[in-house]
Amino acid sequence: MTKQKNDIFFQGPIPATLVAEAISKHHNKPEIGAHSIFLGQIRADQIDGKIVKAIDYTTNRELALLKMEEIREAIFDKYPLACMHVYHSEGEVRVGEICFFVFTSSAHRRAAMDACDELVERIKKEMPIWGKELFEDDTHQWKINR
Amino acid sequence: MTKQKNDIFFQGPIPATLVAEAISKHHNKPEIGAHSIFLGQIRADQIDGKIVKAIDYTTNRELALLKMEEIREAIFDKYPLACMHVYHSEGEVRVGEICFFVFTSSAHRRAAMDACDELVERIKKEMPIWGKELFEDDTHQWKINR
Amino acid sequence: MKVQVKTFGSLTDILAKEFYITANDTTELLATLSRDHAELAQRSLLIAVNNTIIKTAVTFQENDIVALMPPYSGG
Amino acid sequence: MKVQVKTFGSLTDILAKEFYITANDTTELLATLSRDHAELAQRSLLIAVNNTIIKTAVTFQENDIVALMPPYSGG
Repeated sequence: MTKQKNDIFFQGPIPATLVAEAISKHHNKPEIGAHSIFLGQIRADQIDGKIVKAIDYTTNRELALLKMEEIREAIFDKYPLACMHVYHSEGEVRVGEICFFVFTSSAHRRAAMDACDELVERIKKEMPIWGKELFEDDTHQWKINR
Repeated sequence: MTKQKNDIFFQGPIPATLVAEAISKHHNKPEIGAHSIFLGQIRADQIDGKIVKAIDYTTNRELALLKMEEIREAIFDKYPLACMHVYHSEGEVRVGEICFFVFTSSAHRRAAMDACDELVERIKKEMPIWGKELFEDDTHQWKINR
Repeated sequence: MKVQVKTFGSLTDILAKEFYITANDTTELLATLSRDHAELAQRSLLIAVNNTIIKTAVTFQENDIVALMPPYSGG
Repeated sequence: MKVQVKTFGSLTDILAKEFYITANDTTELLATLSRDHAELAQRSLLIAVNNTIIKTAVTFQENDIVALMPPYSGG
Protein backbone atom coordinates (compact mmCIF):
# COMPACT_ATOMS: atom_id res chain seq x y z
CA MET A 1 0.00 0.00 0.00
CA THR A 2 3.03 2.31 -0.14
CA LYS A 3 3.70 4.64 -3.02
CA GLN A 4 7.01 6.39 -3.47
CA LYS A 5 7.42 9.69 -5.26
CA ASN A 6 6.90 9.23 -8.98
CA ASP A 7 6.05 5.58 -8.44
CA ILE A 8 2.78 4.87 -10.19
CA PHE A 9 2.50 1.29 -8.97
CA PHE A 10 0.07 0.32 -6.26
CA GLN A 11 0.19 -3.11 -4.61
CA GLY A 12 -3.14 -4.84 -5.22
CA PRO A 13 -6.50 -3.22 -6.04
CA ILE A 14 -6.83 0.57 -6.02
CA PRO A 15 -9.41 1.50 -3.36
CA ALA A 16 -12.23 3.96 -4.19
CA THR A 17 -11.12 5.98 -1.17
CA LEU A 18 -7.83 6.73 -2.95
CA VAL A 19 -9.86 8.38 -5.72
CA ALA A 20 -11.74 10.46 -3.13
CA GLU A 21 -8.45 11.48 -1.48
CA ALA A 22 -6.97 12.47 -4.83
CA ILE A 23 -10.01 14.65 -5.54
CA SER A 24 -9.98 16.25 -2.08
CA LYS A 25 -6.34 17.24 -2.44
CA HIS A 26 -7.32 19.58 -5.27
CA HIS A 27 -9.92 21.62 -3.35
CA ASN A 28 -7.22 24.19 -2.53
CA LYS A 29 -6.29 24.77 -6.18
CA PRO A 30 -8.49 27.72 -7.22
CA GLU A 31 -7.25 27.66 -10.82
CA ILE A 32 -8.81 24.24 -11.49
CA GLY A 33 -12.25 24.06 -13.13
CA ALA A 34 -12.34 20.48 -14.42
CA HIS A 35 -11.16 17.01 -13.46
CA SER A 36 -11.24 14.00 -15.76
CA ILE A 37 -10.88 10.51 -14.32
CA PHE A 38 -10.52 7.12 -15.95
CA LEU A 39 -10.76 3.90 -13.96
CA GLY A 40 -10.02 0.43 -15.26
CA GLN A 41 -11.97 -2.34 -13.50
CA ILE A 42 -11.33 -6.09 -13.81
CA ARG A 43 -14.03 -7.60 -15.99
CA ALA A 44 -15.21 -11.21 -15.69
CA ASP A 45 -14.34 -11.99 -19.30
CA GLN A 46 -15.27 -15.40 -20.62
CA ILE A 47 -12.52 -17.02 -22.75
CA ASP A 48 -13.09 -20.46 -24.29
CA GLY A 49 -15.76 -21.17 -21.68
CA LYS A 50 -13.56 -20.16 -18.73
CA ILE A 51 -14.27 -17.09 -16.61
CA VAL A 52 -11.62 -14.62 -15.48
CA LYS A 53 -11.61 -14.22 -11.70
CA ALA A 54 -8.58 -11.92 -11.34
CA ILE A 55 -5.64 -10.42 -13.18
CA ASP A 56 -2.12 -10.64 -11.78
CA TYR A 57 -0.09 -7.65 -12.98
CA THR A 58 3.69 -7.64 -13.24
CA THR A 59 5.92 -4.90 -14.62
CA ASN A 60 9.39 -4.04 -15.77
CA ARG A 61 9.40 -1.42 -13.06
CA GLU A 62 12.62 0.45 -13.93
CA LEU A 63 11.73 0.78 -17.58
CA ALA A 64 8.11 1.61 -16.72
CA LEU A 65 9.04 4.51 -14.48
CA LEU A 66 11.39 5.92 -17.14
CA LYS A 67 8.64 5.58 -19.75
CA MET A 68 6.10 7.20 -17.41
CA GLU A 69 8.36 10.24 -17.00
CA GLU A 70 8.58 10.53 -20.77
CA ILE A 71 4.80 10.30 -21.16
CA ARG A 72 4.23 12.74 -18.30
CA GLU A 73 6.48 15.36 -19.87
CA ALA A 74 4.90 14.94 -23.30
CA ILE A 75 1.38 15.34 -21.88
CA PHE A 76 2.30 18.42 -19.85
CA ASP A 77 3.92 19.92 -22.96
CA LYS A 78 0.84 19.24 -25.08
CA TYR A 79 -2.02 20.22 -22.73
CA PRO A 80 -2.44 23.13 -20.27
CA LEU A 81 -2.84 20.87 -17.23
CA ALA A 82 -2.78 21.85 -13.58
CA CYS A 83 -2.19 18.26 -12.38
CA MET A 84 -1.81 14.69 -13.56
CA HIS A 85 -1.86 11.50 -11.47
CA VAL A 86 -1.53 7.90 -12.60
CA TYR A 87 -1.80 4.70 -10.56
CA HIS A 88 -1.59 1.14 -11.85
CA SER A 89 -1.94 -2.01 -9.80
CA GLU A 90 0.84 -4.55 -9.35
CA GLY A 91 -0.05 -8.03 -8.17
CA GLU A 92 -3.47 -9.63 -8.05
CA VAL A 93 -6.65 -7.63 -8.64
CA ARG A 94 -9.98 -9.46 -8.58
CA VAL A 95 -13.08 -9.04 -10.74
CA GLY A 96 -14.91 -5.82 -9.88
CA GLU A 97 -11.83 -4.19 -8.38
CA ILE A 98 -9.97 -1.19 -9.82
CA CYS A 99 -6.53 -1.76 -11.42
CA PHE A 100 -5.90 1.54 -13.24
CA PHE A 101 -6.57 5.17 -12.28
CA VAL A 102 -5.78 8.20 -14.42
CA PHE A 103 -6.62 11.68 -13.11
CA THR A 104 -6.09 14.99 -14.92
CA SER A 105 -7.06 18.53 -13.89
CA SER A 106 -7.17 21.80 -15.79
CA ALA A 107 -8.84 25.22 -15.86
CA HIS A 108 -11.21 24.25 -18.70
CA ARG A 109 -12.67 20.85 -19.41
CA ARG A 110 -11.26 20.08 -22.87
CA ALA A 111 -7.63 19.89 -21.72
CA ALA A 112 -8.37 17.55 -18.80
CA MET A 113 -10.58 15.28 -20.92
CA ASP A 114 -8.24 15.05 -23.91
CA ALA A 115 -5.15 14.56 -21.74
CA CYS A 116 -6.87 11.81 -19.74
CA ASP A 117 -7.90 10.06 -22.94
CA GLU A 118 -4.38 10.25 -24.40
CA LEU A 119 -2.78 9.10 -21.13
CA VAL A 120 -4.99 6.01 -21.02
CA GLU A 121 -4.12 5.10 -24.61
CA ARG A 122 -0.39 5.72 -24.20
CA ILE A 123 -0.11 3.85 -20.91
CA LYS A 124 -1.91 0.81 -22.30
CA LYS A 125 0.29 0.84 -25.39
CA GLU A 126 3.68 1.93 -24.11
CA MET A 127 4.06 0.87 -20.49
CA PRO A 128 5.86 -2.44 -19.85
CA ILE A 129 3.09 -4.01 -17.79
CA TRP A 130 1.66 -7.50 -18.25
CA GLY A 131 -1.62 -8.94 -17.11
CA LYS A 132 -2.00 -12.64 -16.36
CA GLU A 133 -5.67 -13.61 -16.48
CA LEU A 134 -6.45 -16.09 -13.72
CA PHE A 135 -9.45 -18.33 -14.35
CA GLU A 136 -11.81 -19.82 -11.84
CA ASP A 137 -10.35 -23.31 -12.48
CA ASP A 138 -6.87 -22.04 -11.48
CA THR A 139 -5.48 -22.08 -15.01
CA HIS A 140 -4.19 -18.86 -16.56
CA GLN A 141 -3.76 -17.03 -19.85
CA TRP A 142 -1.66 -13.95 -20.63
CA LYS A 143 -3.81 -10.94 -21.44
CA ILE A 144 -3.56 -9.42 -24.92
CA ASN A 145 -4.33 -5.71 -25.43
CA ARG A 146 -6.17 -4.99 -28.65
CA MET B 1 -28.09 16.32 1.12
CA THR B 2 -31.03 14.17 -0.01
CA LYS B 3 -31.37 12.84 -3.52
CA GLN B 4 -34.59 11.35 -4.80
CA LYS B 5 -34.78 8.77 -7.53
CA ASN B 6 -33.96 10.33 -10.90
CA ASP B 7 -33.23 13.61 -9.20
CA ILE B 8 -29.82 14.76 -10.31
CA PHE B 9 -29.70 17.79 -8.02
CA PHE B 10 -27.57 17.85 -4.92
CA GLN B 11 -27.91 20.62 -2.33
CA GLY B 12 -24.56 22.42 -2.06
CA PRO B 13 -21.11 21.06 -2.98
CA ILE B 14 -20.72 17.44 -4.08
CA PRO B 15 -18.40 15.70 -1.58
CA ALA B 16 -15.47 13.58 -2.84
CA THR B 17 -16.85 10.75 -0.71
CA LEU B 18 -19.93 10.63 -2.95
CA VAL B 19 -17.62 9.87 -5.88
CA ALA B 20 -15.97 7.07 -3.89
CA GLU B 21 -19.38 5.65 -2.94
CA ALA B 22 -20.53 5.75 -6.56
CA ILE B 23 -17.39 3.84 -7.61
CA SER B 24 -17.73 1.26 -4.82
CA LYS B 25 -21.31 0.47 -5.82
CA HIS B 26 -20.01 -0.90 -9.13
CA HIS B 27 -17.59 -3.47 -7.67
CA ASN B 28 -20.30 -6.14 -7.93
CA LYS B 29 -20.85 -5.55 -11.66
CA PRO B 30 -18.52 -8.07 -13.33
CA GLU B 31 -19.40 -6.90 -16.85
CA ILE B 32 -17.84 -3.45 -16.29
CA GLY B 33 -14.26 -2.85 -17.45
CA ALA B 34 -14.10 0.96 -17.57
CA HIS B 35 -15.42 4.00 -15.73
CA SER B 36 -15.15 7.55 -16.97
CA ILE B 37 -15.71 10.45 -14.60
CA PHE B 38 -15.96 14.17 -15.13
CA LEU B 39 -15.97 16.63 -12.23
CA GLY B 40 -16.63 20.36 -12.46
CA GLN B 41 -14.91 22.42 -9.78
CA ILE B 42 -15.57 26.09 -8.98
CA ARG B 43 -12.69 28.15 -10.32
CA ALA B 44 -11.59 31.47 -8.82
CA ASP B 45 -12.11 33.32 -12.09
CA GLN B 46 -11.09 36.95 -12.21
CA ILE B 47 -13.63 39.17 -14.00
CA ASP B 48 -12.95 42.90 -14.37
CA GLY B 49 -10.58 42.74 -11.42
CA LYS B 50 -13.05 40.93 -9.14
CA ILE B 51 -12.51 37.36 -8.00
CA VAL B 52 -15.23 34.70 -7.94
CA LYS B 53 -15.62 33.17 -4.48
CA ALA B 54 -18.63 30.94 -5.14
CA ILE B 55 -21.36 30.11 -7.64
CA ASP B 56 -25.00 29.94 -6.60
CA TYR B 57 -26.86 27.48 -8.84
CA THR B 58 -30.59 27.61 -9.48
CA THR B 59 -32.63 25.46 -11.83
CA ASN B 60 -35.96 25.04 -13.54
CA ARG B 61 -36.21 21.74 -11.77
CA GLU B 62 -39.27 20.27 -13.49
CA LEU B 63 -38.02 21.05 -16.97
CA ALA B 64 -34.49 19.95 -16.04
CA LEU B 65 -35.60 16.50 -14.90
CA LEU B 66 -37.65 16.01 -18.09
CA LYS B 67 -34.65 17.07 -20.17
CA MET B 68 -32.34 14.79 -18.19
CA GLU B 69 -34.59 11.79 -18.96
CA GLU B 70 -34.42 12.67 -22.65
CA ILE B 71 -30.62 12.95 -22.56
CA ARG B 72 -30.30 9.75 -20.52
CA GLU B 73 -32.35 7.76 -23.04
CA ALA B 74 -30.45 9.19 -26.01
CA ILE B 75 -27.08 8.32 -24.43
CA PHE B 76 -28.14 4.77 -23.53
CA ASP B 77 -29.43 4.32 -27.10
CA LYS B 78 -26.17 5.57 -28.59
CA TYR B 79 -23.54 3.88 -26.38
CA PRO B 80 -23.31 0.36 -24.88
CA LEU B 81 -23.25 1.59 -21.30
CA ALA B 82 -23.67 -0.46 -18.14
CA CYS B 83 -24.42 2.60 -15.96
CA MET B 84 -24.75 6.37 -16.04
CA HIS B 85 -24.95 8.76 -13.08
CA VAL B 86 -25.22 12.54 -13.08
CA TYR B 87 -25.21 14.96 -10.15
CA HIS B 88 -25.36 18.75 -10.31
CA SER B 89 -25.25 21.11 -7.36
CA GLU B 90 -28.08 23.43 -6.44
CA GLY B 91 -27.37 26.40 -4.17
CA GLU B 92 -24.02 27.82 -3.23
CA VAL B 93 -20.75 26.05 -4.08
CA ARG B 94 -17.48 27.73 -3.15
CA VAL B 95 -14.19 27.94 -5.01
CA GLY B 96 -12.39 24.58 -4.97
CA GLU B 97 -15.58 22.61 -4.37
CA ILE B 98 -17.25 20.23 -6.82
CA CYS B 99 -20.52 21.30 -8.52
CA PHE B 100 -20.92 18.73 -11.30
CA PHE B 101 -20.29 14.97 -11.43
CA VAL B 102 -20.81 12.75 -14.47
CA PHE B 103 -20.05 9.03 -14.20
CA THR B 104 -20.34 6.42 -16.98
CA SER B 105 -19.43 2.74 -16.99
CA SER B 106 -19.07 0.19 -19.78
CA ALA B 107 -17.36 -3.06 -20.72
CA HIS B 108 -14.74 -1.34 -22.88
CA ARG B 109 -13.27 2.11 -22.38
CA ARG B 110 -14.32 3.92 -25.55
CA ALA B 111 -18.07 3.81 -24.77
CA ALA B 112 -17.65 5.13 -21.21
CA MET B 113 -15.28 7.91 -22.32
CA ASP B 114 -17.31 9.08 -25.31
CA ALA B 115 -20.60 8.92 -23.40
CA CYS B 116 -19.13 10.91 -20.50
CA ASP B 117 -17.83 13.53 -22.91
CA GLU B 118 -21.17 13.85 -24.69
CA LEU B 119 -23.11 13.98 -21.40
CA VAL B 120 -20.96 16.85 -20.13
CA GLU B 121 -21.47 18.82 -23.35
CA ARG B 122 -25.22 18.17 -23.53
CA ILE B 123 -25.87 18.94 -19.85
CA LYS B 124 -23.98 22.24 -20.08
CA LYS B 125 -25.84 23.19 -23.24
CA GLU B 126 -29.33 21.79 -22.69
CA MET B 127 -30.08 21.71 -18.97
CA PRO B 128 -31.99 24.71 -17.54
CA ILE B 129 -29.48 25.53 -14.83
CA TRP B 130 -28.06 28.97 -14.06
CA GLY B 131 -24.92 29.94 -12.19
CA LYS B 132 -24.69 33.24 -10.34
CA GLU B 133 -21.04 34.13 -9.78
CA LEU B 134 -20.58 35.64 -6.34
CA PHE B 135 -17.56 37.93 -5.96
CA GLU B 136 -15.49 38.55 -2.89
CA ASP B 137 -16.92 42.08 -2.60
CA ASP B 138 -20.45 40.62 -2.38
CA THR B 139 -21.51 41.77 -5.85
CA HIS B 140 -22.57 39.17 -8.43
CA GLN B 141 -22.66 38.45 -12.14
CA TRP B 142 -24.60 35.80 -14.02
CA LYS B 143 -22.35 33.12 -15.48
CA ILE B 144 -22.22 32.74 -19.26
CA ASN B 145 -21.35 29.35 -20.79
CA ARG B 146 -19.16 29.60 -23.88
CA MET C 1 -56.15 34.33 -20.54
CA LYS C 2 -54.58 34.41 -17.11
CA VAL C 3 -51.23 32.59 -17.10
CA GLN C 4 -48.61 31.96 -14.45
CA VAL C 5 -45.13 33.22 -15.30
CA LYS C 6 -41.96 31.84 -13.70
CA THR C 7 -38.62 33.52 -14.26
CA PHE C 8 -35.11 32.11 -13.93
CA GLY C 9 -31.46 33.09 -13.79
CA SER C 10 -30.63 36.73 -14.52
CA LEU C 11 -34.31 37.48 -15.23
CA THR C 12 -34.95 37.28 -11.50
CA ASP C 13 -32.87 40.48 -11.18
CA ILE C 14 -35.50 42.26 -13.32
CA LEU C 15 -38.79 40.42 -12.77
CA ALA C 16 -40.46 38.66 -9.84
CA LYS C 17 -39.73 34.91 -9.66
CA GLU C 18 -43.42 34.06 -10.05
CA PHE C 19 -46.42 36.17 -11.02
CA TYR C 20 -49.77 36.01 -12.82
CA ILE C 21 -50.48 38.06 -15.92
CA THR C 22 -53.17 38.26 -18.60
CA ALA C 23 -52.15 37.73 -22.25
CA ASN C 24 -53.54 35.93 -25.30
CA ASP C 25 -50.26 34.53 -26.52
CA THR C 26 -46.51 34.56 -25.98
CA THR C 27 -46.03 37.53 -28.30
CA GLU C 28 -48.42 39.68 -26.27
CA LEU C 29 -46.86 38.50 -23.02
CA LEU C 30 -43.35 39.52 -24.13
CA ALA C 31 -44.59 42.86 -25.47
CA THR C 32 -46.29 43.66 -22.18
CA LEU C 33 -43.24 42.71 -20.12
CA SER C 34 -40.82 44.58 -22.40
CA ARG C 35 -42.94 47.74 -22.20
CA ASP C 36 -42.63 47.75 -18.40
CA HIS C 37 -39.02 46.49 -18.30
CA ALA C 38 -36.92 48.00 -21.08
CA GLU C 39 -33.92 45.79 -20.17
CA LEU C 40 -35.88 42.77 -21.40
CA ALA C 41 -35.96 43.92 -25.02
CA GLN C 42 -32.37 43.01 -25.86
CA ARG C 43 -32.41 39.73 -23.94
CA SER C 44 -32.10 36.34 -25.58
CA LEU C 45 -34.87 34.25 -23.99
CA LEU C 46 -36.04 30.67 -24.04
CA ILE C 47 -39.74 30.14 -23.38
CA ALA C 48 -41.39 26.97 -22.12
CA VAL C 49 -45.16 26.59 -21.90
CA ASN C 50 -46.20 23.80 -19.53
CA ASN C 51 -42.64 22.44 -19.59
CA THR C 52 -42.37 22.32 -23.38
CA ILE C 53 -39.87 24.62 -25.03
CA ILE C 54 -41.60 26.60 -27.79
CA LYS C 55 -39.87 27.89 -30.92
CA THR C 56 -42.72 29.98 -32.38
CA ALA C 57 -45.53 32.04 -30.81
CA VAL C 58 -48.11 29.99 -28.90
CA THR C 59 -51.68 30.93 -27.98
CA PHE C 60 -52.34 30.48 -24.27
CA GLN C 61 -54.94 28.36 -22.51
CA GLU C 62 -56.26 29.50 -19.15
CA ASN C 63 -53.77 28.70 -16.34
CA ASP C 64 -50.87 27.84 -18.61
CA ILE C 65 -47.50 27.97 -16.87
CA VAL C 66 -44.93 29.98 -18.78
CA ALA C 67 -41.21 29.74 -17.98
CA LEU C 68 -39.00 32.61 -19.14
CA MET C 69 -35.39 31.54 -19.22
CA PRO C 70 -32.11 33.21 -20.17
CA PRO C 71 -29.35 31.08 -21.80
CA TYR C 72 -28.31 28.18 -19.59
CA SER C 73 -25.08 28.24 -17.62
CA GLY C 74 -24.90 24.99 -15.69
CA GLY C 75 -21.87 22.75 -15.27
CA MET D 1 30.37 -11.10 -23.08
CA LYS D 2 28.48 -12.19 -20.03
CA VAL D 3 25.12 -10.40 -19.82
CA GLN D 4 22.22 -10.57 -17.40
CA VAL D 5 18.86 -11.45 -18.95
CA LYS D 6 15.52 -10.57 -17.34
CA THR D 7 12.27 -11.94 -18.74
CA PHE D 8 8.73 -10.66 -18.36
CA GLY D 9 5.08 -11.57 -18.90
CA SER D 10 4.41 -14.79 -20.77
CA LEU D 11 8.15 -15.35 -21.29
CA THR D 12 8.39 -16.31 -17.63
CA ASP D 13 6.34 -19.43 -18.50
CA ILE D 14 9.22 -20.53 -20.79
CA LEU D 15 12.40 -18.99 -19.38
CA ALA D 16 13.75 -18.21 -15.91
CA LYS D 17 12.93 -14.69 -14.68
CA GLU D 18 16.63 -13.83 -14.40
CA PHE D 19 19.75 -15.60 -15.64
CA TYR D 20 23.26 -14.94 -16.96
CA ILE D 21 24.33 -15.97 -20.42
CA THR D 22 27.29 -15.40 -22.75
CA ALA D 23 26.64 -13.78 -26.13
CA ASN D 24 28.32 -11.16 -28.35
CA ASP D 25 25.16 -9.40 -29.42
CA THR D 26 21.35 -9.52 -29.30
CA THR D 27 21.18 -11.66 -32.45
CA GLU D 28 23.38 -14.36 -30.93
CA LEU D 29 21.47 -14.18 -27.65
CA LEU D 30 18.11 -14.76 -29.39
CA ALA D 31 19.54 -17.55 -31.55
CA THR D 32 20.90 -19.36 -28.48
CA LEU D 33 17.64 -19.04 -26.57
CA SER D 34 15.51 -20.08 -29.56
CA ARG D 35 17.64 -23.20 -30.08
CA ASP D 36 16.94 -24.35 -26.53
CA HIS D 37 13.31 -23.13 -26.43
CA ALA D 38 11.55 -23.68 -29.73
CA GLU D 39 8.43 -21.79 -28.50
CA LEU D 40 10.43 -18.56 -28.54
CA ALA D 41 10.93 -18.57 -32.32
CA GLN D 42 7.43 -17.40 -33.22
CA ARG D 43 7.19 -14.84 -30.41
CA SER D 44 7.01 -11.12 -30.99
CA LEU D 45 9.56 -9.64 -28.56
CA LEU D 46 10.67 -6.23 -27.39
CA ILE D 47 14.26 -5.99 -26.23
CA ALA D 48 15.73 -3.37 -23.91
CA VAL D 49 19.45 -3.13 -23.19
CA ASN D 50 20.19 -1.21 -19.99
CA ASN D 51 16.62 0.16 -20.01
CA THR D 52 16.74 1.43 -23.59
CA ILE D 53 14.47 -0.25 -26.11
CA ILE D 54 16.52 -1.33 -29.13
CA LYS D 55 15.16 -1.59 -32.68
CA THR D 56 18.18 -3.19 -34.37
CA ALA D 57 20.86 -5.66 -33.23
CA VAL D 58 23.17 -4.34 -30.53
CA THR D 59 26.67 -5.55 -29.57
CA PHE D 60 26.94 -6.25 -25.85
CA GLN D 61 29.29 -4.80 -23.28
CA GLU D 62 30.27 -6.93 -20.29
CA ASN D 63 27.49 -6.96 -17.65
CA ASP D 64 24.81 -5.42 -19.85
CA ILE D 65 21.29 -6.01 -18.59
CA VAL D 66 18.96 -7.31 -21.29
CA ALA D 67 15.17 -7.26 -20.84
CA LEU D 68 13.15 -9.63 -23.04
CA MET D 69 9.52 -8.51 -23.15
CA PRO D 70 6.37 -9.77 -24.90
CA PRO D 71 3.77 -7.19 -26.10
CA TYR D 72 2.48 -5.07 -23.22
CA SER D 73 -0.97 -5.68 -21.71
CA GLY D 74 -1.40 -3.17 -18.90
CA GLY D 75 -4.49 -1.12 -18.13
